[in-house]
Amino acid sequence: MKAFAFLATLATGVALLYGTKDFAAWGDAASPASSHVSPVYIERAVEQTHVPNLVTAILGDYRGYDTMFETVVIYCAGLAVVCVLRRQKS
Amino acid sequence: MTSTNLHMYVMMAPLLAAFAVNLLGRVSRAWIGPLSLGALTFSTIGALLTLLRVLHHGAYRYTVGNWQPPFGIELVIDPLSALMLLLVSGVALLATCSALKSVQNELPGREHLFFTLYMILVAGLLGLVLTGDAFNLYVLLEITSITTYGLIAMGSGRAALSSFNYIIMGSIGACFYLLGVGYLYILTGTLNMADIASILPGLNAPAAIATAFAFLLVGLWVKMALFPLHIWLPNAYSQAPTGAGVMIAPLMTKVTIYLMIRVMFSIFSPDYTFFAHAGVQAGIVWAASLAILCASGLALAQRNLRRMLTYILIAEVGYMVGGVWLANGTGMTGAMLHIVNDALMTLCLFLAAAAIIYRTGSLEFDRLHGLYRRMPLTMAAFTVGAFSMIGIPPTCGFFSKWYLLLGAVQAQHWEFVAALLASSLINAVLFFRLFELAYFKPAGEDVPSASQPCGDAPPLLLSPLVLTAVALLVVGLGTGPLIENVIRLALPPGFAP
Amino acid sequence: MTYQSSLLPLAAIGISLAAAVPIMLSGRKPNLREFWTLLAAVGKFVLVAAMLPSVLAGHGFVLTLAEVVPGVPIQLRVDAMGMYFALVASFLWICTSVYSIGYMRKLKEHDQTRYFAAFALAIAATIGVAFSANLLTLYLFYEMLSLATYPLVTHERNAEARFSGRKYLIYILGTSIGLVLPAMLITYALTGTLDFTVGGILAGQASPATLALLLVLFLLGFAKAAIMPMHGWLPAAMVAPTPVSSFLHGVAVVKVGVFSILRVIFFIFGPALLRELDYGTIITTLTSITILVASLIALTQDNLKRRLAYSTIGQLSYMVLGAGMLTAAGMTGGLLHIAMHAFGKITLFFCAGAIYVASHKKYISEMDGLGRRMPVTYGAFLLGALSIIGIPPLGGFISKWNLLLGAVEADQWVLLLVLLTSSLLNAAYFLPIVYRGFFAGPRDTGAGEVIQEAPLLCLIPLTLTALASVGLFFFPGVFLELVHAALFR
Amino acid sequence: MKLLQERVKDRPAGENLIIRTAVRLMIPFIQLYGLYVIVHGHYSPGGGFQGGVVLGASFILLALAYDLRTSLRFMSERVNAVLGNVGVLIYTGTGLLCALLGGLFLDYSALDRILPLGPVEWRSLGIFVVEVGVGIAVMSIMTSLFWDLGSGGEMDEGL
Amino acid sequence: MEQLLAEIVAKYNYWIYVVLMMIGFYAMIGKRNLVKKLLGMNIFQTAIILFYVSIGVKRGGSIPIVDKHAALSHGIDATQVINPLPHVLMLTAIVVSVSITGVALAILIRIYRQYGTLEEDEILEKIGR
Amino acid sequence: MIWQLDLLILALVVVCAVAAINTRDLLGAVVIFGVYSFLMCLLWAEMGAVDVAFTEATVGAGISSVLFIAAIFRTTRRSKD
Repeated sequence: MKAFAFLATLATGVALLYGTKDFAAWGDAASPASSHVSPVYIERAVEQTHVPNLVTAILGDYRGYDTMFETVVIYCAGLAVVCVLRRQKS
Repeated sequence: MTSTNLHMYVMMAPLLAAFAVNLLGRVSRAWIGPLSLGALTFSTIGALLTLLRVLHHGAYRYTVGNWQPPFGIELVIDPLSALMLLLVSGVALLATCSALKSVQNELPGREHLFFTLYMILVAGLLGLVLTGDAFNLYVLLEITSITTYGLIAMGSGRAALSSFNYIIMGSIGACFYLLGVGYLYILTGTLNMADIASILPGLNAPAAIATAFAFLLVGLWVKMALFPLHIWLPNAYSQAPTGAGVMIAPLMTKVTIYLMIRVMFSIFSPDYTFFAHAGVQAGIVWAASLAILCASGLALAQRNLRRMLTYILIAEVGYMVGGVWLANGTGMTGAMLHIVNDALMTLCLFLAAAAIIYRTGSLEFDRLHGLYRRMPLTMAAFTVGAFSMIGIPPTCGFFSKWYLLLGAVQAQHWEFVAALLASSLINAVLFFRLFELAYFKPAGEDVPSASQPCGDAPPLLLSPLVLTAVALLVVGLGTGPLIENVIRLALPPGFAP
Repeated sequence: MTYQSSLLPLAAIGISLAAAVPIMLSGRKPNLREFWTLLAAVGKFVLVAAMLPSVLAGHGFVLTLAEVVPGVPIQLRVDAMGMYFALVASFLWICTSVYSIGYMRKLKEHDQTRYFAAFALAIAATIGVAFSANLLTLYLFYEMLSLATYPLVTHERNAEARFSGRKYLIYILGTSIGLVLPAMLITYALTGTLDFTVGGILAGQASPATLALLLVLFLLGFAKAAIMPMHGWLPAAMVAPTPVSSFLHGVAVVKVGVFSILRVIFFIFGPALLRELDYGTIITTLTSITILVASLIALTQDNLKRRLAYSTIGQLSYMVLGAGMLTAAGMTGGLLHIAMHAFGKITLFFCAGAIYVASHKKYISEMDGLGRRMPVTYGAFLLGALSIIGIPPLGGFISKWNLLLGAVEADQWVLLLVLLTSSLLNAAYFLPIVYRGFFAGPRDTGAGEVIQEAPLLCLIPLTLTALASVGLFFFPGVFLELVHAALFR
Repeated sequence: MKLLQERVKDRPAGENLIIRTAVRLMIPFIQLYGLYVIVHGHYSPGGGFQGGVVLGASFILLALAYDLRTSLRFMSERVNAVLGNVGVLIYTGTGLLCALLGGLFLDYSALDRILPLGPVEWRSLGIFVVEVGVGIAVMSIMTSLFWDLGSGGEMDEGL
Repeated sequence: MEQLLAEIVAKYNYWIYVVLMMIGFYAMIGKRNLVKKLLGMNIFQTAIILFYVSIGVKRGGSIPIVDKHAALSHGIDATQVINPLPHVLMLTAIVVSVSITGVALAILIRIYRQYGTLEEDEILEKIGR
Repeated sequence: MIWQLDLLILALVVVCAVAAINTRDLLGAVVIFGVYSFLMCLLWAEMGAVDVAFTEATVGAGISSVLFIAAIFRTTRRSKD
């Protein structure tokens, strides 16, 4: 079992490293990740939402749908714990 | 209420109902039923209208928060997702009728908790179906997972342990998916599926794209329990409370397969998926064939109805994965059709199991004696479901199997043909063994007949069951229009059936 | 033949399907239940017969139920061949219904409601097979028939019945899913249609090897036709009550198998294609072996119903053999034998049932002298047996004569030999039964046990069918006309 | 004297006046900080989630230093559950309100129809509202998580 | 060789994240103690977060909180501000992670109540008994 | 960005991760995991992800650890591997 786990881990790690081969250099401001969508957020967010904390602006508005579900996730967690642990009142 | 937001209301109704159930349900149990059924009825009707609208006016895209994609989160309402929307809400509605009764029986005093999680799960599934954003998909996947963990853990016996194993496996799957999304993001800088799809072909990064593809798929495979990655499923689904199993079993794997289709065709192109890596496509069909055979074989070894059904479920996952990966229009049509059919078949069988367990308290094979005499209607519906699983016309199971087989024949994947036929035969053996048990052995040989309640399950358990059985036939006979009007439009371009 | 859209075929199928519901609901009132059964039987025959003149005049009926696969709808179509089969089946259902009522009542069988309901479903499926317009629809009704007969086979609910039921399912479902379904798929993948088309659809669509494979798959896949080695289920299924054996395993189920094979040979492959490839040999070889082996086995059986079962296996292969000769007379004979054998064999089974009802005897060795006490039954038995052996003036002669002609026409002397030998064998396993019944001295029958004729409700049908066997020799007109229309128009 | 001894005995081990007092003093500040984090999420790191966690931590701290019952006195279980629902409902309700007012889901600028402040201002305000919702929900859930895990679901005594 | 070294140095964050991921993954599937599995899961998830955060980094960029007035009056140079999108995603991921941890811990408590141990092999032994 | 500090923290993080999953005392493991989270949070803060760092500090090092400890108090500290 341990050997299998080790092999699986190794395979996953190698696969992930293999994938990094094509990445842009670390911290490169011209990398695709930083040059496609995010500059628009940085440049327009304040103007569009009047929120200088860009993370909050994106979290609350641009990707507010995600955040709504994030809240639901944690709500579910609280509920699930109650479900799992509380014994029924006799 | 404008029709632009219709699908949002469809998704929000169960979510809001969940909060209402939590708030009001703790005051009085009487609120739970009307609230959840009402919300789901609303969703079903809404989904139907959405589907009609999509069929009339074509697919459309919707941006949450009115931010132009790729900046906001985009929802895609195309024929397939509208169909899935209807399927999920409809199945949930039927399953809820049954769950209301069985939860009352199994988890007295905790119904409001159960149904809150339950309704959020429905909302999560509906959300998954709609989303067109790779990361949003992850969040919703986690919502469905976390509610499922909770629901399963509410069961008795080994439920807690099964749920924990599910958490570990489910997290691995979700993390792999997230890694895949990360790789795509670093390459393209966007999370919108359509946007990624438009950028990917122009990139020169084969290694990273392949890695992303692999991780996305493996992540989803873990979630959908494709054969070697299935170990968490049988325990989890068979230990869950009956009410939870009735809904989770038909929908979870099916929606995940829908997501796989989304990832394969909305993020990547069919060209990339099928033809970029020599041998991968054929290898996956082989793996799916093997999965079908192994899972069917394992089903033979089970002595409990619900466990047997879970293994059949795993085999069916192999059907659909293999069907999609046949790389031709017919196979894909079959897979998409099978998503619908399998959801209904599984629902039918699990509903029947719920009705049986409600009456007899057990699903071990040696407790099923004489059921045909005791619960004729339940068993009649169960029989229809079983015939569909075996693939006997005119139940819908036959027609999707037909397309899958035809696709395999066209693609010359004889191993898949053989696996499908073998699994049909094994299903026949499995179910006729059950029929024999329930038909021949008179009841009350080993149990005193006084403690054997007679008659069919109460109407709340029975009516959805009968309805589903009828739906199996109706969908079966309506296969032609379904394919012609909906599924044909959902195929990627260039893949006519 | 021209086709007009009509609800009649659906009504003909649906009437017994619908009858199953009131039958099940009136389980507590036997008279009412059996009234429904008879009503449906007569109604069905009337409906089928109502279509007859039009079909004879060359105007068929068609009805599309659902579009499921492109090019292959679930469609009903009444043509001459289907009409012919439906006519035989629906007429014999009336006889069987009457007979069943007598039989079941006399024996005070359990679960009669389920019995009659399943019977109604089975006959609906049989007529469905007859009226199918394409292979997919045929497959649908074929499977429906398999499943509807399962509760009938296992009616006794004892260990033997359960075992037989399993065997039945394994053979029938196993072959239909494992062999027919892939064959059908390959056909569809090759041609894009499954429609029964005069002259076949496969010509020029595939390599000879593929076609040979398909042919074998179809021949063995329709295991209801009991071509060896797929015959094992038929003797096993004889544990069912005798009316079931007589009607379903003497007529409906097995002939559905044969009918399906003939449909495939005539309308999927097409005689011309088979003739061109000389694949008739495949069919004739398989069936010849079956005929001889089954006849030999039948000789050794002491259980009357099992002997009849093996006889049936042999006779079924006659029909396929006739088609496999691919000559006009051969095909006519094969097709005609469906009706002739049906009337003969159902008489024999009715008699076997009547003997069982009257004396509770199953084994031939116990039946010495019974004929003198049950002259009507034994007389009918003799007629049925003679018809199947093929002696004029009985219906069986006509079909057998045509088969012999066909063999001569095809220049297949071996087949001629097979046919003649098997006729001798037929005589060898049937006539001793009659002989024992009339001439063997009765062993010491206890004074208290007085064996009489079976109840009237049993006797009437068997007399009727026996007389019909005779009548068919003199008036084969309708059937002949239908067969000719099916084959040559 | 005897009374005093009993009191000492009754007191579970590990409890300490200093800790209790310190906690008691700290809690208002922690809560204030939590509120600040929520409210000031527009301008500095933080927001509903982080603030909610900090607020929740204050109750956890209370339960750690005293016991579960004490923290239950500050915030009863029922109120907590209601708060959790209310928090999520604020978020979803805002989103739904936007849709009902004729905009798209979660499009805060549609709220302009209630009170014309201008779409951009409404966006800013909308973000604030949902952050408050998140904060309330997270606070409630975090507290409830600790209560349940700490007491094994019994809700009678903490760690 | 030099190029490889340069490659490694340029991407050392990715290397570390892969190593962390492997540690976590190994713990999840290789360890038999259920709490260890859970710790592994958390490590796995932090590794992913590290990966995402690394995506957003820009050399010499400032944190994604900008001056409102400056932004409104003369805009912002996007290359000077760290990409905020991965941060947003990771906030969500952290929440998900803690939620799952909470649920898993609750289930652990129930497992312990049921079997009296948290070792997988011991539990399986007890079930088999 | 100071790359030496960066490397140091990264090394420490790995050490902590290894230690966390190899400590036989679960409470110890959880405490080490807390340290790991805190180091992670430093790392992120240093990468400019202030919000993530803040969250990780409150959640990963704070609430998560507390929850773990609560659960361990309710169950057992013992671990075989």
